[in-house]
Amino acid sequence: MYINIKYFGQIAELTQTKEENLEFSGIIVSELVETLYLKYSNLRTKNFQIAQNQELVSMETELTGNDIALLPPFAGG
Amino acid sequence: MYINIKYFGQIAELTQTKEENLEFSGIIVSELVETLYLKYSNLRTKNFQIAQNQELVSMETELTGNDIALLPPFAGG
Amino acid sequence: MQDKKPKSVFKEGAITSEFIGNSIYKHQTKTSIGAHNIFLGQVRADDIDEKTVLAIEYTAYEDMANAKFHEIREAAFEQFELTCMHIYHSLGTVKAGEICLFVFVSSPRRKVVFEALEYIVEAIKADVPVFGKEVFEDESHQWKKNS
Amino acid sequence: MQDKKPKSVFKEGAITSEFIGNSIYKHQTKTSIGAHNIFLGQVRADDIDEKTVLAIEYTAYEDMANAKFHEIREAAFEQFELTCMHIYHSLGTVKAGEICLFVFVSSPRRKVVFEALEYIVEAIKADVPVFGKEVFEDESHQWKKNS
Repeated sequence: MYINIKYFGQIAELTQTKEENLEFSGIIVSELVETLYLKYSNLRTKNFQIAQNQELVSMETELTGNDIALLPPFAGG
Repeated sequence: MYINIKYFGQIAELTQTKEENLEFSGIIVSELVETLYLKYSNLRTKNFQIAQNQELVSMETELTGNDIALLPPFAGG
Repeated sequence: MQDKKPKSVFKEGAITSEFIGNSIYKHQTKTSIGAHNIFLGQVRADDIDEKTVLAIEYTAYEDMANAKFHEIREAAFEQFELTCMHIYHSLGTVKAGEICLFVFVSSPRRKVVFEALEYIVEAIKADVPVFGKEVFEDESHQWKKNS
Repeated sequence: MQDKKPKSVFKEGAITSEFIGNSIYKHQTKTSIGAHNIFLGQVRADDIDEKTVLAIEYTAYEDMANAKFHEIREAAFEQFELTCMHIYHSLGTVKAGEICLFVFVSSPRRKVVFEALEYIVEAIKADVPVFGKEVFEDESHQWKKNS
Protein backbone atom coordinates (compact mmCIF):
# COMPACT_ATOMS: atom_id res chain seq x y z
CA MET A 1 0.00 0.00 0.00
CA TYR A 2 0.93 3.66 -0.31
CA ILE A 3 1.30 5.58 2.92
CA ASN A 4 1.32 9.36 3.16
CA ILE A 5 3.99 10.43 5.63
CA LYS A 6 4.32 13.94 7.03
CA TYR A 7 7.45 15.28 8.71
CA PHE A 8 7.62 18.23 11.09
CA GLY A 9 10.16 20.50 12.73
CA GLN A 10 13.53 18.92 13.32
CA ILE A 11 12.46 15.74 11.51
CA ALA A 12 11.47 17.65 8.36
CA GLU A 13 14.84 19.38 8.53
CA LEU A 14 16.52 15.96 8.46
CA THR A 15 14.35 14.38 5.75
CA GLN A 16 14.45 17.62 3.75
CA THR A 17 10.84 17.11 2.82
CA LYS A 18 7.58 17.82 4.64
CA GLU A 19 5.56 15.05 3.09
CA GLU A 20 5.99 12.01 0.87
CA ASN A 21 4.16 8.90 -0.32
CA LEU A 22 5.93 5.61 0.33
CA GLU A 23 5.04 2.19 -0.96
CA PHE A 24 5.14 -0.15 1.99
CA SER A 25 4.09 -3.73 2.68
CA GLY A 26 4.54 -4.06 6.46
CA ILE A 27 1.77 -4.37 9.05
CA ILE A 28 2.74 -2.42 12.16
CA VAL A 29 4.23 1.01 12.90
CA SER A 30 7.67 -0.32 13.94
CA GLU A 31 8.15 -1.89 10.52
CA LEU A 32 7.49 1.44 8.84
CA VAL A 33 9.94 3.12 11.20
CA GLU A 34 12.63 0.56 10.31
CA THR A 35 12.04 1.35 6.64
CA LEU A 36 12.42 5.06 7.36
CA TYR A 37 15.63 4.42 9.32
CA LEU A 38 17.06 2.78 6.19
CA LYS A 39 16.04 5.74 4.06
CA TYR A 40 17.13 8.44 6.56
CA SER A 41 19.98 7.05 8.62
CA ASN A 42 20.21 10.06 10.94
CA LEU A 43 16.61 9.54 11.99
CA ARG A 44 17.82 6.95 14.54
CA THR A 45 19.43 9.73 16.55
CA LYS A 46 16.23 11.75 16.87
CA ASN A 47 13.33 11.60 19.30
CA PHE A 48 9.90 11.49 17.70
CA GLN A 49 6.39 10.16 18.19
CA ILE A 50 4.16 8.71 15.50
CA ALA A 51 0.63 9.91 14.79
CA GLN A 52 -1.74 7.88 12.61
CA ASN A 53 -4.86 9.75 11.53
CA GLN A 54 -3.92 12.53 13.94
CA GLU A 55 -3.73 10.28 17.01
CA LEU A 56 -0.50 9.21 18.70
CA VAL A 57 0.14 5.50 18.28
CA SER A 58 2.66 3.00 19.64
CA MET A 59 5.23 1.02 17.73
CA GLU A 60 2.93 -2.03 17.90
CA THR A 61 -0.11 -0.31 16.39
CA GLU A 62 -1.38 -1.76 13.14
CA LEU A 63 -1.08 0.52 10.13
CA THR A 64 -4.39 1.40 8.54
CA GLY A 65 -2.91 2.82 5.38
CA ASN A 66 -3.79 6.41 6.11
CA ASP A 67 -1.95 9.51 7.25
CA ILE A 68 1.20 8.98 9.26
CA ALA A 69 3.14 11.83 10.84
CA LEU A 70 6.52 11.89 12.53
CA LEU A 71 6.36 14.40 15.38
CA PRO A 72 9.46 15.68 17.18
CA PRO A 73 9.12 16.94 20.80
CA PHE A 74 6.30 19.44 21.24
CA ALA A 75 7.19 23.04 21.93
CA GLY A 76 3.85 24.83 22.08
CA GLY A 77 3.50 27.96 24.21
CA MET B 1 -6.81 58.92 77.22
CA TYR B 2 -8.22 59.97 73.86
CA ILE B 3 -8.53 57.31 71.20
CA ASN B 4 -9.01 58.02 67.51
CA ILE B 5 -11.54 55.55 66.10
CA LYS B 6 -12.16 54.99 62.39
CA TYR B 7 -15.28 53.32 60.97
CA PHE B 8 -15.59 51.72 57.56
CA GLY B 9 -18.24 50.38 55.21
CA GLN B 10 -21.31 49.01 56.92
CA ILE B 11 -20.00 50.12 60.32
CA ALA B 12 -19.58 53.73 59.18
CA GLU B 13 -23.12 53.57 57.82
CA LEU B 14 -24.34 52.60 61.29
CA THR B 15 -22.27 55.07 63.29
CA GLN B 16 -22.97 57.81 60.71
CA THR B 17 -19.42 59.01 61.09
CA LYS B 18 -16.13 57.84 59.61
CA GLU B 19 -13.93 58.93 62.47
CA GLU B 20 -14.17 60.25 66.00
CA ASN B 21 -12.08 60.89 69.11
CA LEU B 22 -13.34 59.22 72.28
CA GLU B 23 -12.16 59.74 75.82
CA PHE B 24 -11.67 56.34 77.34
CA SER B 25 -10.11 54.94 80.50
CA GLY B 26 -10.16 51.14 79.90
CA ILE B 27 -7.15 48.94 79.25
CA ILE B 28 -8.05 46.30 76.70
CA VAL B 29 -9.88 46.24 73.35
CA SER B 30 -13.00 44.49 74.69
CA GLU B 31 -13.62 47.35 77.13
CA LEU B 32 -13.54 49.84 74.28
CA VAL B 33 -15.95 47.67 72.29
CA GLU B 34 -18.37 47.59 75.27
CA THR B 35 -18.24 51.38 75.37
CA LEU B 36 -19.02 51.54 71.66
CA TYR B 37 -21.93 49.09 72.12
CA LEU B 38 -23.42 51.53 74.62
CA LYS B 39 -23.01 54.42 72.21
CA TYR B 40 -24.18 52.53 69.09
CA SER B 41 -26.64 49.86 70.19
CA ASN B 42 -26.99 48.32 66.71
CA LEU B 43 -23.27 47.65 66.59
CA ARG B 44 -23.90 44.42 68.54
CA THR B 45 -25.65 42.95 65.51
CA LYS B 46 -22.70 43.52 63.17
CA ASN B 47 -19.59 41.53 62.41
CA PHE B 48 -16.35 43.43 62.59
CA GLN B 49 -12.66 43.07 63.38
CA ILE B 50 -10.53 45.59 65.22
CA ALA B 51 -7.27 47.01 63.92
CA GLN B 52 -4.88 48.91 66.18
CA ASN B 53 -2.14 50.80 64.37
CA GLN B 54 -3.19 49.02 61.17
CA GLU B 55 -2.80 45.51 62.56
CA LEU B 56 -5.69 43.23 63.50
CA VAL B 57 -5.90 42.66 67.24
CA SER B 58 -7.93 40.41 69.53
CA MET B 59 -10.42 41.48 72.21
CA GLU B 60 -7.74 40.87 74.88
CA THR B 61 -5.11 43.08 73.30
CA GLU B 62 -3.97 46.01 75.37
CA LEU B 63 -4.84 49.44 73.99
CA THR B 64 -1.83 51.58 73.22
CA GLY B 65 -3.75 54.79 72.81
CA ASN B 66 -3.27 55.08 69.07
CA ASP B 67 -5.40 54.50 65.98
CA ILE B 68 -8.24 52.05 66.28
CA ALA B 69 -10.38 50.98 63.33
CA LEU B 70 -13.59 48.94 63.17
CA LEU B 71 -13.45 46.81 60.02
CA PRO B 72 -16.50 45.01 58.63
CA PRO B 73 -15.97 41.88 56.46
CA PHE B 74 -13.45 42.43 53.66
CA ALA B 75 -14.74 42.54 50.10
CA GLY B 76 -11.68 43.25 47.99
CA GLY B 77 -11.54 42.02 44.40
CA MET C 1 14.39 43.65 36.99
CA GLN C 2 12.64 43.08 40.31
CA ASP C 3 10.16 45.71 41.21
CA LYS C 4 9.76 45.66 44.97
CA LYS C 5 9.09 49.30 45.76
CA PRO C 6 5.89 50.06 47.65
CA LYS C 7 3.43 51.94 45.48
CA SER C 8 -0.20 52.89 45.53
CA VAL C 9 -2.40 50.02 44.53
CA PHE C 10 -5.63 51.98 44.37
CA LYS C 11 -7.12 53.55 41.27
CA GLU C 12 -10.25 55.68 41.18
CA GLY C 13 -13.00 53.87 39.25
CA ALA C 14 -12.82 50.83 36.99
CA ILE C 15 -9.59 49.41 35.57
CA THR C 16 -9.86 49.63 31.79
CA SER C 17 -8.92 47.00 29.23
CA GLU C 18 -6.65 49.63 27.59
CA PHE C 19 -4.74 50.01 30.86
CA ILE C 20 -4.31 46.23 31.06
CA GLY C 21 -3.27 45.94 27.41
CA ASN C 22 -0.74 48.72 27.90
CA SER C 23 0.63 47.06 31.02
CA ILE C 24 1.16 43.84 29.02
CA TYR C 25 2.84 45.85 26.26
CA LYS C 26 5.36 47.34 28.69
CA HIS C 27 6.58 43.86 29.59
CA GLN C 28 7.70 43.05 26.07
CA THR C 29 11.08 44.67 26.74
CA LYS C 30 11.67 42.23 29.61
CA THR C 31 12.98 39.35 27.58
CA SER C 32 13.84 37.09 30.50
CA ILE C 33 10.10 36.57 31.03
CA GLY C 34 8.60 33.37 29.62
CA ALA C 35 5.20 33.34 31.32
CA HIS C 36 2.69 35.92 32.50
CA ASN C 37 -0.39 35.17 34.56
CA ILE C 38 -3.12 37.75 35.02
CA PHE C 39 -6.12 37.71 37.33
CA LEU C 40 -8.99 40.10 36.72
CA GLY C 41 -11.87 40.56 39.15
CA GLN C 42 -15.01 41.75 37.35
CA VAL C 43 -18.18 43.08 39.05
CA ARG C 44 -21.03 40.59 38.58
CA ALA C 45 -24.62 41.70 37.94
CA ASP C 46 -25.86 39.25 40.58
CA ASP C 47 -29.59 38.84 41.13
CA ILE C 48 -30.36 39.00 44.84
CA ASP C 49 -34.00 38.83 46.00
CA GLU C 50 -35.13 39.76 42.48
CA LYS C 51 -32.93 42.84 42.34
CA THR C 52 -29.88 43.14 40.11
CA VAL C 53 -26.51 44.54 41.17
CA LEU C 54 -25.70 47.61 39.05
CA ALA C 55 -22.38 48.53 40.58
CA ILE C 56 -20.10 48.13 43.58
CA GLU C 57 -18.85 51.16 45.48
CA TYR C 58 -15.46 50.36 46.93
CA THR C 59 -13.94 52.04 49.97
CA ALA C 60 -10.85 51.03 51.92
CA TYR C 61 -8.83 51.71 55.02
CA GLU C 62 -6.24 52.98 52.58
CA ASP C 63 -3.14 53.21 54.77
CA MET C 64 -3.63 49.75 56.21
CA ALA C 65 -4.62 48.35 52.81
CA ASN C 66 -1.51 49.69 51.10
CA ALA C 67 0.60 48.29 53.93
CA LYS C 68 -1.08 44.88 53.50
CA PHE C 69 -0.62 44.96 49.72
CA HIS C 70 3.04 45.69 50.34
CA GLU C 71 3.33 42.75 52.77
CA ILE C 72 1.69 40.47 50.22
CA ARG C 73 4.13 41.65 47.50
CA GLU C 74 7.14 41.07 49.74
CA ALA C 75 5.92 37.62 50.79
CA ALA C 76 5.28 36.65 47.17
CA PHE C 77 8.72 37.84 45.98
CA GLU C 78 10.22 35.91 48.90
CA GLN C 79 8.38 32.69 48.08
CA PHE C 80 8.33 32.67 44.29
CA GLU C 81 10.95 33.45 41.65
CA LEU C 82 9.08 36.33 40.03
CA THR C 83 10.46 38.84 37.57
CA CYS C 84 7.71 41.32 38.32
CA MET C 85 4.36 41.75 40.00
CA HIS C 86 1.70 44.44 39.70
CA ILE C 87 -1.50 44.87 41.71
CA TYR C 88 -4.25 47.43 41.08
CA HIS C 89 -7.56 47.73 42.93
CA SER C 90 -10.41 50.13 42.27
CA LEU C 91 -11.90 52.60 44.71
CA GLY C 92 -15.25 54.31 44.12
CA THR C 93 -17.90 53.06 41.73
CA VAL C 94 -17.27 50.10 39.43
CA LYS C 95 -20.24 49.06 37.27
CA ALA C 96 -21.27 45.48 36.57
CA GLY C 97 -19.04 44.10 33.81
CA GLU C 98 -16.16 46.42 34.71
CA ILE C 99 -12.88 45.33 36.27
CA CYS C 100 -12.04 46.14 39.90
CA LEU C 101 -8.91 44.03 40.52
CA PHE C 102 -5.91 43.45 38.26
CA VAL C 103 -3.07 41.21 39.46
CA PHE C 104 -0.21 40.56 37.05
CA VAL C 105 2.77 38.26 37.73
CA SER C 106 5.64 37.33 35.42
CA SER C 107 8.45 34.82 35.63
CA PRO C 108 10.91 33.00 33.41
CA ARG C 109 8.87 29.79 33.94
CA ARG C 110 5.19 28.97 34.03
CA LYS C 111 4.82 26.79 37.15
CA VAL C 112 5.83 29.73 39.28
CA VAL C 113 3.24 32.16 37.94
CA PHE C 114 0.30 29.83 38.59
CA GLU C 115 1.26 29.33 42.23
CA ALA C 116 2.16 32.95 42.82
CA LEU C 117 -0.99 34.41 41.29
CA GLU C 118 -3.36 32.23 43.31
CA TYR C 119 -1.40 32.97 46.48
CA ILE C 120 -1.59 36.72 45.90
CA VAL C 121 -5.28 36.81 44.97
CA GLU C 122 -6.29 34.70 47.98
CA ALA C 123 -4.21 36.91 50.27
CA ILE C 124 -5.83 40.06 48.87
CA LYS C 125 -9.32 38.64 49.40
CA ALA C 126 -8.51 37.55 52.96
CA ASP C 127 -6.23 40.23 54.36
CA VAL C 128 -6.82 43.60 52.73
CA PRO C 129 -9.36 45.99 54.32
CA VAL C 130 -11.42 46.87 51.26
CA PHE C 131 -15.20 47.20 51.55
CA GLY C 132 -17.82 46.89 48.84
CA LYS C 133 -21.36 48.26 48.72
CA GLU C 134 -23.45 46.44 46.12
CA VAL C 135 -25.88 48.97 44.69
CA PHE C 136 -29.13 47.71 43.11
CA GLU C 137 -31.18 49.24 40.33
CA ASP C 138 -33.70 50.68 42.85
CA GLU C 139 -30.82 52.44 44.68
CA SER C 140 -31.05 50.09 47.64
CA HIS C 141 -27.83 48.33 48.61
CA GLN C 142 -26.21 45.50 50.53
CA TRP C 143 -22.67 45.00 51.75
CA LYS C 144 -20.48 42.54 49.90
CA LYS C 145 -18.48 39.94 51.80
CA ASN C 146 -15.71 37.74 50.45
CA SER C 147 -16.12 33.99 50.71
CA MET D 1 -22.96 32.36 26.91
CA GLN D 2 -20.86 29.23 26.43
CA ASP D 3 -18.63 29.28 23.45
CA LYS D 4 -17.91 25.66 22.55
CA LYS D 5 -17.60 25.83 18.77
CA PRO D 6 -14.34 24.63 17.28
CA LYS D 7 -12.39 27.49 15.77
CA SER D 8 -8.92 28.13 14.52
CA VAL D 9 -6.49 28.65 17.34
CA PHE D 10 -3.55 29.70 15.21
CA LYS D 11 -2.60 33.25 14.33
CA GLU D 12 0.21 34.25 12.01
CA GLY D 13 2.96 36.02 13.98
CA ALA D 14 2.95 37.43 17.51
CA ILE D 15 -0.20 38.02 19.57
CA THR D 16 -0.34 41.74 20.29
CA SER D 17 -1.18 43.44 23.57
CA GLU D 18 -3.92 45.36 21.69
CA PHE D 19 -5.54 42.08 20.68
CA ILE D 20 -5.45 40.89 24.30
CA GLY D 21 -6.82 44.19 25.63
CA ASN D 22 -9.61 44.09 23.08
CA SER D 23 -10.45 40.52 23.99
CA ILE D 24 -10.75 41.57 27.66
CA TYR D 25 -12.94 44.50 26.61
CA LYS D 26 -15.39 42.21 24.78
CA HIS D 27 -16.07 40.34 28.02
CA GLN D 28 -17.41 43.40 29.81
CA THR D 29 -20.89 42.71 28.44
CA LYS D 30 -20.86 39.27 30.09
CA THR D 31 -22.00 40.36 33.53
CA SER D 32 -22.27 36.86 35.01
CA ILE D 33 -18.47 36.71 35.00
CA GLY D 34 -16.72 37.48 38.28
CA ALA D 35 -13.20 36.28 37.54
CA HIS D 36 -10.92 36.09 34.51
CA ASN D 37 -7.58 34.33 34.41
CA ILE D 38 -5.16 34.86 31.54
CA PHE D 39 -1.97 33.01 30.68
CA LEU D 40 0.51 34.54 28.25
CA GLY D 41 3.52 32.70 26.91
CA GLN D 42 6.31 35.10 25.93
CA VAL D 43 9.42 34.23 23.92
CA ARG D 44 12.51 34.42 26.14
CA ALA D 45 15.84 35.77 24.90
CA ASP D 46 17.64 32.79 26.44
CA ASP D 47 21.42 32.66 26.35
CA ILE D 48 22.53 29.22 25.16
CA ASP D 49 26.25 28.53 24.68
CA GLU D 50 26.91 32.28 24.57
CA LYS D 51 24.33 32.89 21.85
CA THR D 52 21.06 34.72 22.44
CA VAL D 53 17.67 33.60 21.16
CA LEU D 54 16.29 36.29 18.83
CA ALA D 55 13.03 34.63 17.87
CA ILE D 56 11.15 31.36 17.69
CA GLU D 57 9.70 30.13 14.40
CA TYR D 58 6.59 28.08 15.12
CA THR D 59 5.20 25.38 12.89
CA ALA D 60 2.46 22.87 13.66
CA TYR D 61 0.69 19.81 12.40
CA GLU D 62 -2.26 22.14 12.05
CA ASP D 63 -5.13 19.70 11.57
CA MET D 64 -4.07 17.52 14.48
CA ALA D 65 -3.26 20.58 16.61
CA ASN D 66 -6.68 22.15 16.06
CA ALA D 67 -8.31 18.81 16.89
CA LYS D 68 -6.25 18.61 20.11
CA PHE D 69 -7.10 22.20 21.05
CA HIS D 70 -10.75 21.31 20.53
CA GLU D 71 -10.44 18.22 22.77
CA ILE D 72 -8.76 20.32 25.45
CA ARG D 73 -11.58 22.90 25.26
CA GLU D 74 -14.27 20.24 25.53
CA ALA D 75 -12.54 18.54 28.45
CA ALA D 76 -12.14 21.85 30.27
CA PHE D 77 -15.80 22.84 29.78
CA GLU D 78 -16.77 19.38 31.01
CA GLN D 79 -14.63 19.61 34.14
CA PHE D 80 -14.92 23.26 35.13
CA GLU D 81 -17.86 25.65 35.32
CA LEU D 82 -16.54 28.14 32.78
CA THR D 83 -18.46 30.96 31.13
CA CYS D 84 -15.98 31.19 28.29
CA MET D 85 -12.57 30.11 27.12
CA HIS D 86 -10.30 31.40 24.36
CA ILE D 87 -7.01 29.99 23.11
CA TYR D 88 -4.67 31.57 20.55
CA HIS D 89 -1.26 30.30 19.46
CA SER D 90 1.19 31.88 17.05
CA LEU D 91 2.59 30.32 13.90
CA GLY D 92 5.61 31.72 12.07
CA THR D 93 8.15 34.06 13.63
CA VAL D 94 7.69 35.47 17.14
CA LYS D 95 10.52 37.65 18.41
CA ALA D 96 11.94 37.59 21.94
CA GLY D 97 9.62 39.61 24.18
CA GLU D 98 6.59 38.94 22.00
CA ILE D 99 3.64 36.78 22.97
CA CYS D 100 3.08 33.37 21.33
CA LEU D 101 0.31 31.87 23.51
CA PHE D 102 -2.82 33.52 24.94
CA VAL D 103 -5.22 31.46 27.06
CA PHE D 104 -8.21 33.24 28.59
CA VAL D 105 -10.78 31.64 30.90
CA SER D 106 -13.73 33.26 32.68
CA SER D 107 -16.16 32.08 35.31
CA PRO D 108 -18.56 33.48 37.89
CA ARG D 109 -16.09 32.42 40.63
CA ARG D 110 -12.34 32.61 41.02
CA LYS D 111 -11.42 29.11 42.29
CA VAL D 112 -12.59 27.66 38.98
CA VAL D 113 -10.47 29.87 36.76
CA PHE D 114 -7.21 29.05 38.55
CA GLU D 115 -7.73 25.31 38.18
CA ALA D 116 -9.04 25.51 34.63
CA LEU D 117 -6.24 27.75 33.32
CA GLU D 118 -3.45 25.58 34.67
CA TYR D 119 -5.16 22.45 33.32
CA ILE D 120 -5.48 23.97 29.84
CA VAL D 121 -1.94 25.35 29.65
CA GLU D 122 -0.38 22.07 30.80
CA ALA D 123 -2.49 20.14 28.28
CA ILE D 124 -1.42 22.48 25.47
CA LYS D 125 2.24 22.06 26.36
CA ALA D 126 1.95 18.26 26.56
CA ASP D 127 -0.51 17.29 23.83
CA VAL D 128 -0.52 19.77 20.96
CA PRO D 129 1.87 19.15 18.02
CA VAL D 130 3.49 22.57 17.77
CA PHE D 131 7.20 22.85 17.01
CA GLY D 132 9.56 25.72 17.73
CA LYS D 133 12.85 26.60 16.13
CA GLU D 134 14.91 28.93 18.34
CA VAL D 135 16.84 31.23 16.04
CA PHE D 136 20.04 32.86 17.35
CA GLU D 137 21.62 36.16 16.39
CA ASP D 138 24.17 34.41 14.12
CA GLU D 139 21.27 32.72 12.23
CA SER D 140 22.09 29.32 13.68
CA HIS D 141 19.23 27.56 15.46
CA GLN D 142 18.18 24.81 17.83
CA TRP D 143 14.86 23.06 18.35
CA LYS D 144 12.83 23.97 21.41
CA LYS D 145 11.37 21.24 23.60
CA ASN D 146 8.79 21.67 26.32
CA SER D 147 9.67 20.55 29.84
